[in-house]
Amino acid sequence: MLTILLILLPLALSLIILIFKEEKAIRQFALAGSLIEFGVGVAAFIQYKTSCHCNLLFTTDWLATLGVSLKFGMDGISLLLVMLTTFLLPIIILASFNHAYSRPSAFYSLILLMEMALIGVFTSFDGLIFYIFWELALIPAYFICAVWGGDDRIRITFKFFIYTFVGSLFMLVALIYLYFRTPLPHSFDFQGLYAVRLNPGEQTWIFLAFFLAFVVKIPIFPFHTWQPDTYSGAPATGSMLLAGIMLKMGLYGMIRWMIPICNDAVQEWGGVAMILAITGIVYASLIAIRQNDMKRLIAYSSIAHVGLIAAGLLSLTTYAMQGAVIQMVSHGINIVGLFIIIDLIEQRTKTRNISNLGGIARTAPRLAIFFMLFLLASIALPLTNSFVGEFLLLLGLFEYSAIFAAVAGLTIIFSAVYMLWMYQRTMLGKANEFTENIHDLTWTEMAALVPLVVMVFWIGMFPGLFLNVALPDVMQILNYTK
Amino acid sequence: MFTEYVFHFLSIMALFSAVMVLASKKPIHSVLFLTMTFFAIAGHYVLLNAQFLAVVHVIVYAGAIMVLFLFTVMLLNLNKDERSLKPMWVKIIAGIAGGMLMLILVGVFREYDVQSAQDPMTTQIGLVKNLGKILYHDYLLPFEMSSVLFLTAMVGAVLLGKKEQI
Amino acid sequence: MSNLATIPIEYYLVFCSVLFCIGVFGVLIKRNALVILMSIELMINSINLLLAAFSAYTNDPAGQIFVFFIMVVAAAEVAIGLAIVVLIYRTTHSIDIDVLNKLKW
Amino acid sequence: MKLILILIPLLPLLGFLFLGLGFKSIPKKVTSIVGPGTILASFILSIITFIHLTQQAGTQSSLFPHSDVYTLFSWISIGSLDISFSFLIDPLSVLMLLVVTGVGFLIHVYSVGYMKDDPGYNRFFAYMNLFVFFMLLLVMGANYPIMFIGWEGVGLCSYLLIGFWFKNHEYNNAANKAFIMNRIGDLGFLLGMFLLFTTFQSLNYQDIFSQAKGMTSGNGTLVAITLLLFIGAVGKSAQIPLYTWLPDAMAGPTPVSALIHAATMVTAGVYMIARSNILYVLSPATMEIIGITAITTALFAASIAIFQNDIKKILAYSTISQLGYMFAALSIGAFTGAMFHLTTHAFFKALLFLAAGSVIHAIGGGQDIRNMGGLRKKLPKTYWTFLIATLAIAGIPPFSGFFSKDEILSKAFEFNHVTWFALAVGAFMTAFYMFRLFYLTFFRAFRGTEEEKHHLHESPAVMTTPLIVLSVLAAIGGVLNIPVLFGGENWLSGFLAPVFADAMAVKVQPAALSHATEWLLMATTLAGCLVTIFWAWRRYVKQENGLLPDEAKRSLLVQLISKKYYIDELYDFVFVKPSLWCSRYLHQVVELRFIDRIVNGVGQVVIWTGNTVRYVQTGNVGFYMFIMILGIILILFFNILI
Repeated sequence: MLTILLILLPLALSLIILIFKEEKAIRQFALAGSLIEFGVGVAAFIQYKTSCHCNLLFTTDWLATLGVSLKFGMDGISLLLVMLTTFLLPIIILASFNHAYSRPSAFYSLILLMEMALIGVFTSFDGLIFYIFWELALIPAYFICAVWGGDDRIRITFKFFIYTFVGSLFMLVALIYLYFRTPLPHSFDFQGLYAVRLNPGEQTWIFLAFFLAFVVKIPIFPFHTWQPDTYSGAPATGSMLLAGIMLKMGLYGMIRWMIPICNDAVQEWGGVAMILAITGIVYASLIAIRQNDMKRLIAYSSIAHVGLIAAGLLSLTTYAMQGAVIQMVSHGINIVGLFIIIDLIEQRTKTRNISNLGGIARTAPRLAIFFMLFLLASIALPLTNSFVGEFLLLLGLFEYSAIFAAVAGLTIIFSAVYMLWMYQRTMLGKANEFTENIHDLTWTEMAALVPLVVMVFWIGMFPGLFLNVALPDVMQILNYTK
Repeated sequence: MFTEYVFHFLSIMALFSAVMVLASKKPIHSVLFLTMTFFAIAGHYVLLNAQFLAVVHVIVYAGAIMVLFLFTVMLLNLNKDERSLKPMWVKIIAGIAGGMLMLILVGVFREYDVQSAQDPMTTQIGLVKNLGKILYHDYLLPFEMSSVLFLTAMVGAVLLGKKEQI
Repeated sequence: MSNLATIPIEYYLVFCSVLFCIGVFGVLIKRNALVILMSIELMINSINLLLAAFSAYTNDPAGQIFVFFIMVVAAAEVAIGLAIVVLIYRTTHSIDIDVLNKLKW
Repeated sequence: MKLILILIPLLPLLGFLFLGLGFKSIPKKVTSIVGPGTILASFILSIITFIHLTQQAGTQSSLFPHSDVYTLFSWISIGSLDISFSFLIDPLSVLMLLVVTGVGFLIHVYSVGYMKDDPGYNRFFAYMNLFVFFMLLLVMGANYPIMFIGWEGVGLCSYLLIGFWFKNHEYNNAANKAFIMNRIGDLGFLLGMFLLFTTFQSLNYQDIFSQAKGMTSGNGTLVAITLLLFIGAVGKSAQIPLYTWLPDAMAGPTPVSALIHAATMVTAGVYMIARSNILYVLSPATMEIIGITAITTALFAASIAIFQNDIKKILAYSTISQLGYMFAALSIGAFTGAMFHLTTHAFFKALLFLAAGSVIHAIGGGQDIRNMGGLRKKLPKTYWTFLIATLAIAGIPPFSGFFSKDEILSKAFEFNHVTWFALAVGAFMTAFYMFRLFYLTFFRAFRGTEEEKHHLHESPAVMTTPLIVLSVLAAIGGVLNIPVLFGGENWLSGFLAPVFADAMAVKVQPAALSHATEWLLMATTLAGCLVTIFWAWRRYVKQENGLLPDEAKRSLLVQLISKKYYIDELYDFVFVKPSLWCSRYLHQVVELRFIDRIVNGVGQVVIWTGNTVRYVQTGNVGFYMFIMILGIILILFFNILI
């Protein structure tokens, strides 16, 4: 029941919010609504942990003749991602308060709609429903970026939309193909789709179709070129939603659909895919070193990070899978933190260019401290959340191939290089005309950042809670590959 | 044997008037020939013992639709000669296309082997009583919907025909 | 009536095909929008007849019901179609389809 | 006991949180108490731990004698991977605890005076406390991941403290360099850990070492593991080729250099190898590589130190060189010797840095020894403490450095005469450059500006007291491990013996040297050192014109050395520039001109197709219908065919 509530609540909120006229009321309503949603998420988490482990299943027939049912539920992996979504949404909304977005009711309505779609993606246990939510999530993202974005937003957003959309069509084809391979009566239920036995040739094609859909969304080299443009073109809130949560859709799809369904093909072609992912890590990290736009730099760093997650997933080892799950959460938290920081800098100085900045640590020390904390988290310093994830990912990769792990491990060097470079050029040194008179963080801004920092260290120091939630399901997914 | 003669007569009449619809220069002649075709087809319906359809056909086509055509032709004074027909090569291509289509249709239908379970002359399904039962029972919703369709069409036609700009 | 008197269904097939093709031919060669509409009516009628024939031969009333519905739709279509023709004529003073080619690329 | 152990690292952490979160609102007085206070408390607790351990000695019957593991909580636990947050208390870690907290405390006290006028006073102590916390984790951890937490954590603190004066981008560059070079090493460490885990299915010291004991010497996996871990040590302990960050790291405040870049953090690599002694003993190939690297580093850094003019840079190169000694000791299996030298080095090098800091403080910021001189009179306490430290590092008896260095040298002689010779030469060089520094700083007339001269003053008591305490330690530190030769009982060796017992059992022990040989060796090195000291005296105190040699007259070799062998430039040319170029190339050419162009190309093809095909829409209804009919014909036609 909680699962369906999690989906319906944001939908209802996103409709109700349209009746408000006053900007302040809209914001408060959006924030309150997302907090309630987070409360529901916590309740689901507690219920899952304490009582049932029953996947919080909700099933009802929809298109019965087609074998499509509204089947929603949460296993540990979904639960973590749902928690991430509900946790980040209030923060993202809070962080957007500084912006005077035009047509606020539409804006916040879209954000809440997006939350609904994302939760739908993470909780649907039915192939077709999954696909529907997958595409549904794209629509608010498109409008948020295209209406409230920066320069050249239409072209960029269009590219983003078409690119990811084309990718997901392949997934639809794969799902339909699988559907017709299920025993009569056909069904889109994930158990049914898992049970389909495909011959190697079919598996390869299905794998390719899924891979293409997910790889564009994740994104993995060389399908990533929409991402830096989109991040830099999107409004701050949009970047946070995209990078923090939407990227996880692709990774989640890999775990939920690609690996269990085409397990043989994953084993056969995983190596090639991992080479792509690992090439992407090095490639994106190298490019990030010379970026001048902070958002672009973060975008490239994100490509490197998710590349590592994807490589870990494809290695099909328990550690890497666990690491991937935890790292998905961590990456969401860290990148949202970084984007908030960048947004705050941009609001204060009206520029995002590293070359224009400097000396902020002097004028706004709290901002600098928070920046440093998120930076440390994103370069995977031990005791921060990313370390747990990257440690497990690299360990898993190492079990798969020592060479892969060594090359992928270069990310810990490169990330230090570009992150510290960015920090140095923006925060340290002498203040200039852009940064001389900026003010430090306000309480509202702190309120958005502190929970993130708490999570950074909570996951970093006591990851047990999060690891245990996902462990049984990770093992189960891996069982399909044996 | 009698029915066969009737069939042939009606068929030839329908085909002839159909050709004449196209052959006439004036639209008004076309309309009249078309009416003839419709009557021939109504005869066919009777032949198939589909009396209800026959009646409806005459009322709808010959009565309503043809009147509409006539009104249009006359009110707008469209009854002029076609100033220039399409060029010859278009006609030839159209003839080839139409001929090919016919050939293929016939070819397709040749494969079809109907197991005639019922003598078409004696079947009772075409009677008003039987059709009415089915129409008001199994097809009640579509039937009612069709009235909505008519309403829509009516509104649409009126709106389109209005002189003032909408 | 005896079975000998029964008209084979193939007769209807051929007849309707020919009638349909005449309609098609008319659509192709005519430039007058009104006559084209008439040709379309011809095609619809040939199909109606075929449906009714199959319905009678297989003793399935659904075919005749569909004919009925097709007539409904055809009546609506003609009403709208002619209204459009009238409108076009009023604005362009022509119903020659070769002239009405503004809606392109 | 567990509570005490938790408190040891926790107190500095709390100190950090208090100072860090309190930010600028905490008055300086409170900071001056809290900052050093937490470390003092940790030091006292460490002493308690030490006493506890010595009392327990002999009563233990566990697999790992003289040690206790205290588990706090499970950190990462998946399947067979079970990393718990646990502390290992054995002689080795207790020794390190004492060094870290003891020296750390003194340096904190010193900083109270040194950083007095700095606007970032609280920040400084917050970072220092954090550093101590991580350093304590590093030495106390009972498994490699916990050590790695400390390992990376101290790297972070080092970064923060080197770039402490963040307005200057040169300092920031130095900080970045330090962090990144450390990260290169850390990657090696990380991979080493993975290999350890895949080999032993555990990352706990006890599990690994007890399993490793049974493995054969020269096992390929072990060699790989030890090499990877050694890469980590190379990064952290500034050995060739990852040493260039350490001289640059002198950009930080001097207490930082003393604590992090001399006494504690940079010795982490030594500690790590000493901790993993059994693995290393079983990998002779690695040991050889370590030996070669270490001796090269020792000589190389010493040679650079001779021609440096920045007081802190000289000490930095000296640190690199001394670390080379420690690694050399490790490579020949003299783990106790390495730890002994680590301890004494912590004393005298911290002292040297602090004294140098006092000098810099007195002059008012200048660090160039060419502009110093004659400070003996003005700064008597600094002078005397500096002298003791210099004597200690030069290996003059009875100061601590003599004993530790002598132990390494005699072990080296047992091992291999060439090694001994190289290390002895290194010792001579050390004596030379240290006395060069000493003479130039304290003797003859002051060469700085008048303003600086006017500024000269002895440092306040809060700074000199730690100097004096450290000088006492540097002087008598040798008592820890007085060799049998002098009637001592090798206390430290005995204390640490349980830790290295397995390694010693495995290692083939060369025949012990006779006392006569030992005397001879000692005499040789001592004589050599004295000669070089005398030479330095002749050159820098007596000889009038030899003081500041003309740059142009220098020979090519000397120029090469004085430019630090152009290693920085080489790295810049070989690594930095290409990677920047690569970054640019990938972005400008591969990304924008190739990949993105393909992606956009697909879109353009679609647009072009649409543009072309739309002309089919002629607007001629007849044509449309014709096409439609044609389509129907085709469909039906194919339907028949198929």
